[in-house]
Amino acid sequence: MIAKLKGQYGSGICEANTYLGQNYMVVDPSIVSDLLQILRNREQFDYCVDITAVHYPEREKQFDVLWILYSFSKNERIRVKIMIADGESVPSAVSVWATANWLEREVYDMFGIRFDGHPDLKRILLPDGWKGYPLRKDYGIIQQDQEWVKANLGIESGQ
Amino acid sequence: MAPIGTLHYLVVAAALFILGVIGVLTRRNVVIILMSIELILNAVNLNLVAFSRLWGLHGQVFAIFVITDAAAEAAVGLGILIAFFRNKETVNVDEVDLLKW
Amino acid sequence: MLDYITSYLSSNTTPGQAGNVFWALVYIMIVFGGISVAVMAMNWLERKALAHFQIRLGPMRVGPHGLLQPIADAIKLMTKEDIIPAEADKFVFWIAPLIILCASFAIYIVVPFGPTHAITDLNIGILFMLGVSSLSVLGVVMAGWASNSHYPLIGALRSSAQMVSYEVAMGLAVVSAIVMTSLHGLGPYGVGVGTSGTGTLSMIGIVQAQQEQHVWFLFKFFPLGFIAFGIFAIAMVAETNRAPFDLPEAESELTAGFHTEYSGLRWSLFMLGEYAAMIAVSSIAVTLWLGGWYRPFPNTLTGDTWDLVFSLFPGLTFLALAAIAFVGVRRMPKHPYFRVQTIGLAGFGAVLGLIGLILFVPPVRDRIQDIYWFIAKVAGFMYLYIWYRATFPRYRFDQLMKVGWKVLLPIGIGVLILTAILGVVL
Amino acid sequence: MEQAIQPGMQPVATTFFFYLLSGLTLLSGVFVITRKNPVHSALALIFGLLAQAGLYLMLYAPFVAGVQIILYAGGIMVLFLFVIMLVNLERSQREERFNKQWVVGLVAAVALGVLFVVVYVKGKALFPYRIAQPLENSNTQQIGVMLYGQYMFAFEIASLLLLVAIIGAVVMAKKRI
Amino acid sequence: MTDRTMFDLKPTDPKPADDKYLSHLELGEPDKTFLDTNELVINMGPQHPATHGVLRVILKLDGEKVLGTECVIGYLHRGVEKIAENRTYTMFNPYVDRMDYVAAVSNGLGYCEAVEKLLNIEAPPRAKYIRVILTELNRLASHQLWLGTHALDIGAMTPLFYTFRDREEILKIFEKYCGARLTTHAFRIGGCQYETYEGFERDVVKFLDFVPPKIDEYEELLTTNRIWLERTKNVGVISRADAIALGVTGPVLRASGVKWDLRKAQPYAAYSDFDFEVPIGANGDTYDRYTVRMEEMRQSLRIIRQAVEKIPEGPIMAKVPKVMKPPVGEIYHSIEAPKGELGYFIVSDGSTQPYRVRIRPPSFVNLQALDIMVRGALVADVIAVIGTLDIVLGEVDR
Repeated sequence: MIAKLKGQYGSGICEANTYLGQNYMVVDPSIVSDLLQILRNREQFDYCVDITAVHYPEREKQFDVLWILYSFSKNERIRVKIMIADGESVPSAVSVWATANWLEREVYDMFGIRFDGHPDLKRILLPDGWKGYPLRKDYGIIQQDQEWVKANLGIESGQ
Repeated sequence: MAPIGTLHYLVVAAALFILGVIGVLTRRNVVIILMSIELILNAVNLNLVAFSRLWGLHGQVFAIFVITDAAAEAAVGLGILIAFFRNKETVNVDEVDLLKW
Repeated sequence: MLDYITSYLSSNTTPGQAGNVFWALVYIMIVFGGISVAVMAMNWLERKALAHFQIRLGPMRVGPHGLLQPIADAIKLMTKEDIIPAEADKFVFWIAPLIILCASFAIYIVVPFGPTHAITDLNIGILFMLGVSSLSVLGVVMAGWASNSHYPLIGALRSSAQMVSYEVAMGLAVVSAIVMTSLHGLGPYGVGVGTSGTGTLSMIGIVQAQQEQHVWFLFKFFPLGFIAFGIFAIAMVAETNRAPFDLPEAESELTAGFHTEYSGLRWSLFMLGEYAAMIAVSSIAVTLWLGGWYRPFPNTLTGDTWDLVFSLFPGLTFLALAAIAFVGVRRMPKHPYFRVQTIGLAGFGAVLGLIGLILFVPPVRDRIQDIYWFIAKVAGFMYLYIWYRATFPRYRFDQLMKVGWKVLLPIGIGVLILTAILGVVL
Repeated sequence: MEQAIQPGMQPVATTFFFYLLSGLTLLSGVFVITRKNPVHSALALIFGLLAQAGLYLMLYAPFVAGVQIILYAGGIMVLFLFVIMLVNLERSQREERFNKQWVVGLVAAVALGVLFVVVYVKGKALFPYRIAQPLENSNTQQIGVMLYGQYMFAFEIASLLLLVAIIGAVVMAKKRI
Repeated sequence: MTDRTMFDLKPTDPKPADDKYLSHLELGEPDKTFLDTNELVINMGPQHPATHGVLRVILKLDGEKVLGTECVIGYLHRGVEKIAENRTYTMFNPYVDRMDYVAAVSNGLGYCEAVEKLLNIEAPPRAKYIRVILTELNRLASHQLWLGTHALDIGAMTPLFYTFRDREEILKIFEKYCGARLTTHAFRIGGCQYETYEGFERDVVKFLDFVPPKIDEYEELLTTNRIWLERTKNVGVISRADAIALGVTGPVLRASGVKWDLRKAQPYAAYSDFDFEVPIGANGDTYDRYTVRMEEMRQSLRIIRQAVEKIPEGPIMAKVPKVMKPPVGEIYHSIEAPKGELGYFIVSDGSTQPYRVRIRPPSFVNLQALDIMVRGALVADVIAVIGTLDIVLGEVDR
């Protein structure tokens, strides 16, 4: 499968490997939209387990965005990973897997990564209007949006 | 006080009738107009029942028919009201001045 | 004056018919006070019985086995802050619980607890009862509307639609029972020598017709009476908004339905009205189908011995209750902390026993018998109510309407027609 | 009121009850036509109808009284309340409650009232003072016999009318036909 | 509500919220006439008896028909994933119990196994068996809690008390084993902290004999009850394709006819040693989810019985370094929690603290299916569907 995809995309697939028995591939952000489509339709990865991101502030391309996919027919998992810089947006997978809706909203909520083509991209766990993206490494563990807390809860601090 | 006779009931019925007429003629809200019509019908019923005390049960039978009619009238009237309200967003009778909307 | 009071006692009729205002007032007070007490007792019994259905203990803290819980509840409700929402229509909000309360209490005017133990006997008794019970819909609608809030309004619309729909089925079932009063057909359990030709709408008349025809209408034209009774038994649960038809108060959907915004005393008026209505419709069912105040087999098991046996029941019941209380006393923890409660329970048992003994006194025994049998039958229905509540899930609104209009109504019409035909043919 | 039903019994305080009930009826009639809020009007009308049922009882018409309570108070008024809740009231409450011809209406009504008075005064002889014989206990049965005997045709027509009304109301109020 | 009417007269947004992928649901055009177009917007929750916590659902209604829903979640958000980045691997272990607090043991199992995988160690067989027993007991407890609350939502009060009575026995076993009843923290990375207590097997076997008649009792109350059938059959239907697209897992997916259970598909712990069935439903309606869960309870009992019979002797803790420093790398490990696939994606940077922990909560993803399941249904069905999804807000919000 990897060979077939490599044949199709060439250098678009940067790395395809196995770690601790788990397959993953690192791909170029430009092809990921197509790739997810193909994985879903041709390779039968019909179940999108999770979408998430990891923040590496010291890297130039700060964010890893991951899709964890599963195929019922093959009983096989694969992780698709792209690296993007802060401010770049990622194509949305909502049209491929409906479940991506809330998962992408959560990634946006926590990391501030925008998804192009998402029908309703807004915060999901944190309240609307909250400033900052908590799962970025530069967001302290006890940091909070004091202004929001004051304005909406009428207290000095939520801690 | 004089013993209560038929005339007393007739006077009450007449007063009720007039109240109903005033309501129908002066109010704008269709719902209240329909209620005023109920008042009028009730006045009639009171008359009928009062007379039935003198001349047999026919009056009471008629009162029952009148109540039946009142039910039918209320159902259809309120149905029209709903249809009307749906189209015109009003329940005021003096705004129903178009044959077509 | 004294004559006026005593003259009624010799007249063998209800105070209403005797035109005796004094006794009418006394009866009204007895009945309404009794119903209020019954509602409180019912409150306790429901919580206890429901708890035991559900492997819980129920109220245990206030008084022995929570016996004083209803009183504590009443005090709590009366002293609670009375909240009227700011946007509510004050007057309607205020009057809605009173309408429900009046409607459910007014039914008792015609409920015959015995041949003379009724406030009055209207010759349109059953019609009066149907009419008055339908008035409580008004209270429900007004409560929902006056609260000026979404959930109460939806609850009110639901419950009024429900009550109006089930009234139809209820009315049909009642009519088929009324038709039976004028027919003397031979049911498998009846011997059929009663009056024929003239029926009656009077509640006392209906019970007497059952006695004259030697059959409970439940068993008349078997299974027709049974089906009609079934329709009534279902419709009356829906009519009183109880489980499984408790949609207006479906707490998981509409929080508390039409009385969501009510609190304190007003809320307790709703509850009082609801329980009073439950007891009222059960009394109607007993009157129409279960022989009213008559003891079982009044015509077959006759003779002095049987009379004596059946007249002992009231006293025996109270003695049994007293025995239960005493068993409870024995099972109370022996810790001094529970001493007051133990003594209280023992005292309660003693009172019950004393009442039981008084009920064995022949004059009392004879007078109380009718009331006893009536209440015993009603209590059966009350137990059914609790049982339903413990067993059934709740209907959805459209399903409820479907049951009312597509099942009960056609069956009711069919039963009515068949009853009439059978009555003419037989 | 219930005393009045039984034959042979002297009704208690007839006069008092008559004035009480008719006063309630008229008062609620006044409330019906003057209240701004239709729900209050409906509430007043309900009380009026119940008081009138009491009057029927005093007139030895228990069956009509029962029908009045069931049909009017329990049925028709629920319908009214339903509809009032379905249509928006806020606007109509803020608006003028009487229409422009209210003077004309009032005059016409008063004229009608005068006519009634004249008729009553002139025709007093027509309504002889006569305590009517209370009908027997079997009022309901007699009405039944009349409904199904003498007035059979009218009864059937009435049922047909109700059927038409049901269909009409459903057609009118349905969202899509 | 400012005006006193059923019908809100304000013109409403004609654009439906998000019905792009509602393949099977033809909602039809909104009506053009006046009374029909206006929607009633009702706010259900966050303080509502039937939302199982602080879930807020905004319902758009036409009368009582649901036109659309929007879930507002996050009221219970505690930033578990952020906390993980600031704790060592061992320290974070108890935190996961607080997510799905009715199935704390499963959460712990998933986390421990994921870290074990990252450390490349394996728990000893006896530990694995203990894990299986406790996890399956917990699944049973979770399902019992679900059944009680679900039935209560539909209006049947009594099952709640029956299920709590029987759940109590499970909690007693937990309490005896690890001292806690709800948030157990039963497992440690590398195995189990505690050896089974004296009489553990006896207690479990006693429970296994005790509970099957109780499950029959629940079923007696509900399975053939007409009202229950009417309330659950064809309510909240989700087709197989939609279920897969929406990523729902666990009993919700299985009720839609997908025979997929991680315990079978990718066995973890000691599940490959046991013989059990994966029950599936046919229609994907609420009733199917009910029957699937009921059957799952019985299968759990079967697994526990086998595990208790075959439990090996031996150590319960693998050799684990005092200071855990997993090699740099990423791992995704998931288990079949009572609610569905519970996944942990852990990134290690070689230090004592995880660089990133992502938790894939089953309730969160399953809750997404609420909208598609209730469109066109009635308000009462929303209650039933929220109940049947078996969500725990602690897990949805994390």
